[in-house]
Amino acid sequence: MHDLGALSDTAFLIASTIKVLVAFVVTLVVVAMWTLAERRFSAFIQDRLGPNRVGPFGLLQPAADGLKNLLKEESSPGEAAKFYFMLAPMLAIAPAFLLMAVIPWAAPLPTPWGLVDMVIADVPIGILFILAFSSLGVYGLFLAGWSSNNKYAFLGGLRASAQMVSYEVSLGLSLIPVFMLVGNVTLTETVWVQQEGLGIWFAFPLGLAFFLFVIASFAETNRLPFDMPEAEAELVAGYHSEYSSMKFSMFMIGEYAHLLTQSALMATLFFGGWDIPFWQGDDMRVIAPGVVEGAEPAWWKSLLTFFAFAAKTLFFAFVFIWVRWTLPRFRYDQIMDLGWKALLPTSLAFIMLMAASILVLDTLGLPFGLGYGLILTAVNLVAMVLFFWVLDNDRILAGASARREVERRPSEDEAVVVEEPEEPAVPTGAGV
Amino acid sequence: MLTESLILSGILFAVGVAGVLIRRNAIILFMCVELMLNAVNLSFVALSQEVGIEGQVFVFFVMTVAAAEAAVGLAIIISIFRLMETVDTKDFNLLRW
Amino acid sequence: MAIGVRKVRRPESGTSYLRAALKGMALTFRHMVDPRKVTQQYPDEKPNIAPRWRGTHRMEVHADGRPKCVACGLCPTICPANCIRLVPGEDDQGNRYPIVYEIDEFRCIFCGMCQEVCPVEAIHVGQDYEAAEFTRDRFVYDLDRLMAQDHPVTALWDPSDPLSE
Amino acid sequence: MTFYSLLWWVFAALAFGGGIGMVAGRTPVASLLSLVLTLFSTGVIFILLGAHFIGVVQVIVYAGAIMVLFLFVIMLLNLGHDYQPDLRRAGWIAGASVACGVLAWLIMRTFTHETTLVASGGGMTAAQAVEQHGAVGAVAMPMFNEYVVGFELTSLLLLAAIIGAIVLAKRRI
Repeated sequence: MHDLGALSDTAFLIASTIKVLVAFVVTLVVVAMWTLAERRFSAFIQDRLGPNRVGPFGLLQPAADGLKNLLKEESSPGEAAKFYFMLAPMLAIAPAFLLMAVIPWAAPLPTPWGLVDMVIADVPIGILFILAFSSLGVYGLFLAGWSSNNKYAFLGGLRASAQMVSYEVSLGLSLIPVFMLVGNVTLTETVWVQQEGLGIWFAFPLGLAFFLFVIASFAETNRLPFDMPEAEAELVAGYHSEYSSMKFSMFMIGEYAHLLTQSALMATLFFGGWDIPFWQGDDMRVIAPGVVEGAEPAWWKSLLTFFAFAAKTLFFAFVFIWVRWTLPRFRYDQIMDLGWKALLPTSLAFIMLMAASILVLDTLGLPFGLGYGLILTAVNLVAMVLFFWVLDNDRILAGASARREVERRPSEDEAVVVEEPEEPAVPTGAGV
Repeated sequence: MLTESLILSGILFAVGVAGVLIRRNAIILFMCVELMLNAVNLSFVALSQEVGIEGQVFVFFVMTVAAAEAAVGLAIIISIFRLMETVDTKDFNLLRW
Repeated sequence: MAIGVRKVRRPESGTSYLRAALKGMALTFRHMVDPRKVTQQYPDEKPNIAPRWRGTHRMEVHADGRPKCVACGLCPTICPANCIRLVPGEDDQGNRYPIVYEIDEFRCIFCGMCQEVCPVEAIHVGQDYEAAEFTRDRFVYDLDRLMAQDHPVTALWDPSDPLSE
Repeated sequence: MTFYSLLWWVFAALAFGGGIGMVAGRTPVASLLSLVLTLFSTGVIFILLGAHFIGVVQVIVYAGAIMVLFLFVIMLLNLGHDYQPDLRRAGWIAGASVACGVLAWLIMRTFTHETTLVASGGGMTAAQAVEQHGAVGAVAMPMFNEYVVGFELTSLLLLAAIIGAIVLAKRRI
């Protein structure tokens, strides 16, 4: 127990203002950089180099893009509902940034004026706050599609609302096992339980929930396997077909900010947040203003934990990019099937399984700690194997085309079996 | 803020009633009903400050009922629209479908 | 050469989606870390163009600076895009020379027939591709401009191998 | 006037404005967005009144789910830009306005009247319950103890609603 003194009211206000400013600016800068990262990584995946001419390694490309978008002509369709057309980009961008307010990003920082929490607002309803605001994100997309008065934009908006409502359910349900282990819904508490309470990151005892959360996050951010709302090949650009210049930019910023917050959430909820693994020196929590339980806070610990948090977040943000440039888009009915027929029942079953396991372990009187976590990990492992065994290989659920193929499957001797082609070597020296 | 909240709840309820009386679009009628439910929720929550947490439990139940009502109501509207090609209550003049 | 068609068995059912997805992810990751990239850093690093590349024209000149063109009128006749304007003239020794010789490079389709048909090897299509101007009329190359071009000319065929075998 | 009561007035004004906007909205989409504003503002007011959990659930369930369902239906029925205004005739509007004015006045008068509030069985105010069980636990405690039958019945109701909605809306089952 370390009492470092609470902040006075004035100091609290100043600290909060600084935190808000820093969080906002850092998020904006990382968002800008991540648009570049997306283009660079996608280029690398496709054996290209990507934008590398503006500044060193192309680092100033986002600035150039921003400038271009600011100076471009702003067009709006003649029959658009003007007010809503203006409102939509704002609605798209606001919830993504608001989510950053409740995510703790480092260990508490001791200052001469008292202890500063490294989270803007440690609200008592942390995760629910996140669910609430990510559920409001759909209005921006829908409104953009509707107000453009363009049939493709409209279809994009329609798809966005259907998809986000469907996947929100799984997103929320996949978090319930986390609540059950934490016994609370605040994010700081979640980090603490992963550090000390259970002593193991939730990705291990709740791996299936993490998997479902990742899938639902992709759907919520409209990233590629689930980018039905903007599917270029089908809907021009979906809900933002009619947007140009800075308004279009705001949709992009909103998308990437959403991506970052979802990555930060994955890190916080399932990978220990700012926890540095295998090191007890950073296991601390604020139990009252200025009072810390566990290890002693220090400025260098705050810095290190911040780097740990940033590394985890950026890793998941990278996974978003990686998956986007690997997997093809789902068909619309497949998305709905996956959401309602696979993710929803699985998350419900997993909640039941975890609740039952926790009840059994508590009845047996096992102390809440590492052993507890390991047993849950074993249970989770069984659940994951079962899940993939059931869902994979069309054993129980199968796509329509697979069913059709079963009906007209040729006899075995008729099948032409040729081995898969070797992976083609990287071509060199093609045209300009 | 208790009295103010209760008054706000009353005003919102009255606005909902006005909507039900004035509008003819079935979907907007539904939304007005939601607003009335919401106004009631507000007075529950305001009173739970003084009386006890049970008010908030009731709000939870009211929300569940509202969700169920919205699902069934919208399904009815969709099937009426398929038949009538309109959602204007003025045109709902048949007692059969 | 016959094109080899390789039939790949891609069963729609009984496939492990998870394994397939992971395989795809591994493939893209391998490509991402692969240092071999195909991008050419164009302005810094010029592409190798083929010897038969046909770009904007140039006019050969005599040692005394006159154009080699004898204004025979074959190139405007054969030009399929009708982009060459030639007004022939005759000096006091009876030598024909072009008074006006203009090529509209916008209309030109770079077929190279003018070069093929020229009896005195005066007009050539060149190995040039960086034709950018700020106005459209700058793309009508007049005689002085054509003579001032100094890029290498196109080898329409290899003289030692006329059938390009 | 404290900061919180200032916030209360701001969001009360927003909620009222949203309600009026909903009744007066020219297209269903405009009405719906006004209603979302109202619901969101009421959610904030719930939080200001100390009901954190209910406030957030209000935003998740009402603004995030039910209203999106409405939105989806509006778009499905394509009640878009070329929408016929559907206000009733002037007489109706006047009558309804007067009636609602009277209603609002009556309700207001009822609420401003002196009444004594009696704490319910638990004997704890909401603030005390939150203090003891946390923002979520405070609501969960009575819900899963005293009202567990009601809770189960609502789940049954939801099941019935799901089935009913499918039966009604699906052409071919």
